[in-house]
Amino acid sequence: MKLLQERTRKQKVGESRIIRTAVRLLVPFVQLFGLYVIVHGHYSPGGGFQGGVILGASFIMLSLAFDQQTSMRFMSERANALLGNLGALIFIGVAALCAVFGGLFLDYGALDVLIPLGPVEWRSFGIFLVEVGVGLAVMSIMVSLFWDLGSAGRMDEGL
Amino acid sequence: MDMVLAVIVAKYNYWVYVVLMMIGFYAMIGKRNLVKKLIGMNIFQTAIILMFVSAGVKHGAKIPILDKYEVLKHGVDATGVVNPLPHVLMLTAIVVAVSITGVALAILLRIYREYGTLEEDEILEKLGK
Amino acid sequence: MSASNLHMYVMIAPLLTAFFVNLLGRRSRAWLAPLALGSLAFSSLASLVVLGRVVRSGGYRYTVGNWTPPFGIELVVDHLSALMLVLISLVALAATLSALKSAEQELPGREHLFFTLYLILIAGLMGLVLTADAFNLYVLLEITSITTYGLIAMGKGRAPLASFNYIIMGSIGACFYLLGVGYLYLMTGTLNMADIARILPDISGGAAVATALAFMLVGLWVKMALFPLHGWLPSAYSLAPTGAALLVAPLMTKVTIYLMVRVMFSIFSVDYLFLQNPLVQSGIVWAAAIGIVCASALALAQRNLKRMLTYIIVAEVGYMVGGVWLANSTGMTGALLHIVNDALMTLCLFLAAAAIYYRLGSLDFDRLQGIYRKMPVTMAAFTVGAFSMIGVPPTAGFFSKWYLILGGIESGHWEYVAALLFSSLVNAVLFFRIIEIGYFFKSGEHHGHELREEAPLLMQVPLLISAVALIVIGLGSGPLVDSVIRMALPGGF
Amino acid sequence: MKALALLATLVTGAILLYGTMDFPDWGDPRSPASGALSSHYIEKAVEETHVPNIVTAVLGDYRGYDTMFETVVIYCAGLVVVSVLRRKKDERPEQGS
Repeated sequence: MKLLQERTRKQKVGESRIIRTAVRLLVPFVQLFGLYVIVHGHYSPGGGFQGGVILGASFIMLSLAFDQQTSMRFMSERANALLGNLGALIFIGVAALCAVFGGLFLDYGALDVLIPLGPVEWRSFGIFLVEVGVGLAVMSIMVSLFWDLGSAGRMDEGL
Repeated sequence: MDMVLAVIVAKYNYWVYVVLMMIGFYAMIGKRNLVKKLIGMNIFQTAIILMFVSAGVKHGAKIPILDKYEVLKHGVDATGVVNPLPHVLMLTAIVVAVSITGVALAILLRIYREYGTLEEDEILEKLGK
Repeated sequence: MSASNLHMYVMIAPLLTAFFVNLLGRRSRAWLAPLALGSLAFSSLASLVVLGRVVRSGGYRYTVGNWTPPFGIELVVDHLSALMLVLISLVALAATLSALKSAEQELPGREHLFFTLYLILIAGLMGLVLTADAFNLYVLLEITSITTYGLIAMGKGRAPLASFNYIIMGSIGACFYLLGVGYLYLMTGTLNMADIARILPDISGGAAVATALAFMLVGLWVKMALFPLHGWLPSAYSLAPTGAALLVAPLMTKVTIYLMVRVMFSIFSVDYLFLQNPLVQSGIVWAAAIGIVCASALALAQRNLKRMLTYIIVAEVGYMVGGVWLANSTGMTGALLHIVNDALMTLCLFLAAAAIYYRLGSLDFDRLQGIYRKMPVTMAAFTVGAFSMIGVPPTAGFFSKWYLILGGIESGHWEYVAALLFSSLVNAVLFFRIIEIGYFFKSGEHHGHELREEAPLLMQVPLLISAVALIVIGLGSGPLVDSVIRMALPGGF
Repeated sequence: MKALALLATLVTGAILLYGTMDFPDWGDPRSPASGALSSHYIEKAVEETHVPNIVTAVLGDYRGYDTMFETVVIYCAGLVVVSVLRRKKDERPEQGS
């Protein structure tokens, strides 16, 4: 937050003061809501994709209201790429682990040998793990799509 | 007359989607502007998504999110809950559509960088020179 | 590790490796070769074991996530899909060997991205071959398409434009397929192919089912570039980076033909497809025959080796579609055998083209003068591939063409037989023209071209292996047909 | 060209409309799409996975294989955009941009 204020004062980046202030206030709540949508997908509408998109939208808002460099300060490109890979790896890793631990592919019940929760409870937990992976991957890719398309591949100030 | 009306009421939504699809399809094959083609693709995909989702509708049914303990104790009547499968399928289709749109936009930017235009005719003209 | 998961490991190995290629290859390109080749070598070995097991004890079905079939997604490992699995992993291995070199030359700095997409494409093709679920097939089709769009767009010059055309056409194909699945889902309420096939005979509603079949088929035809729908293929494949064309050209269309066979015979019955509408059946054979003739004629007009090869691919698609729709077991055998042979022939020719391009930087005919003296080993392998494409006996191409012609005669489709013979003749003209240019013409204005300057070893090895494989498969096509392809014929033949 | 496109569109649309004639009525709870498969999901999903949101249960578990590839699709999209579009900082902007 401090950083944003400094940067704005110094460089005069971004849109009008109203938009900048509103976005600055909104971003943490949007991110919190995104996390909520991901982890609460079992009990309410939501899940990995929806939550991931909301999380990604928070960074996109930052780069719309300020500029792309600002949003890349909060989520570096390297970290973003890492998260994208990690998300997809979580999904495929969990799926493959199920096969390695003696079940069929994607049979979360087979992970019972790791932590005995009971096969049905493991199915619920497996879905949760997978959704988190999906959420990470979707967030990272959405942000990266916006950065690349918005700056036509130059990764400078963007739109 | 009643028969005709009954058919119209029962099927009109599918007809609307077919019309939407054909708008998109025409834009994909008939328009000469590359962005319009892309928009046509999106219309087409969205119409298909609508068709699938409308296949899952049941009159007077509620959303497919249940009360866990109640269901475990008493079970649930399937006719009172909307069919969840088309929603699942269309979540996948939406993500695929988004991905393809992203890829197509990136490629369009590359084309624009190269030729300075997105009109197919002008690009072909430049290539012919 | 339970053994019944083996075919899953075949598919997952390249997929998992792709992420590590992206993460580690970004740091150092030394990681690329061991990771990519290691995973594909593992896949090749494992898929051979799967094929061996299937030949010994018959095919089996596999349920992902341990749900009983209509509820979960079902995979099918039978003779045909095991054979395709072996074909994909071996072709991919050979293509990757050569692509390592050409990507180094053409895409410096972007190799890790290239090989990540490459491995995901391979995994997607393997997944396509295995699946027995109509919607899962759509998702996998989009994976293979999206990676192909990217691989093609990485090329130079007009490649992005060709890729965009491919996106539009490919999306039309995929959307049509999805529409077909939607119509079937609305009529039957299920997505599992076997389950749909079980329900279909009992429901009334011929119009919707026929529409579904038509749209699925047209969608797949667009994807496989059957003649009037082939517009995107030649520029997309010839402008793609060499490494990408190496993988995409031999496999993409063939896997789509496999999908057509899978969709036709897993969902619909032979009776429904061929006997109830004989007019449709012969109409499609006619269309395929016309497609073969037109594509061959178009190939004659090309002045660039790679472009010429792409038109030959379009003609070959006509061979296989026609062979499947001949509606007799000989034609079907020929079509299935031709999927294998054509993948290998195309691989061989594209590997040779990649090697030539690596040294010359161009594939225009007038640059090929004196090429036989310059690259004798490459051109020897190229000649084997060319002979196979023409259909000269002991090479593989002859045997599948023989089956196709016999099937055509058996069913009385003389136009198809004539188209096949015409296309073989055209192929002969095409390849002898190149041999003439390359062997007899002296390279006039280019100095020092008489020197021998072979492609690097990494490109020659897969080329020679594929050339030898063409002859071996040709000589061994009897056992191959008896032990695998006869078993792979769908029920009802 | 435009006339041909229009013709193709009309023919495709006509075939699609012809196909809809056999469709079940909209919103009919007895339609085939709401048949055995979807009833099974609704009745058994909570019991079998302990997830009350059936869409999540089907997405993550019953059809998890689809979802896995869907994640791969979007991952590929990100990669493709980077590999097609990204250029180095010092690269001089070419014509048109």
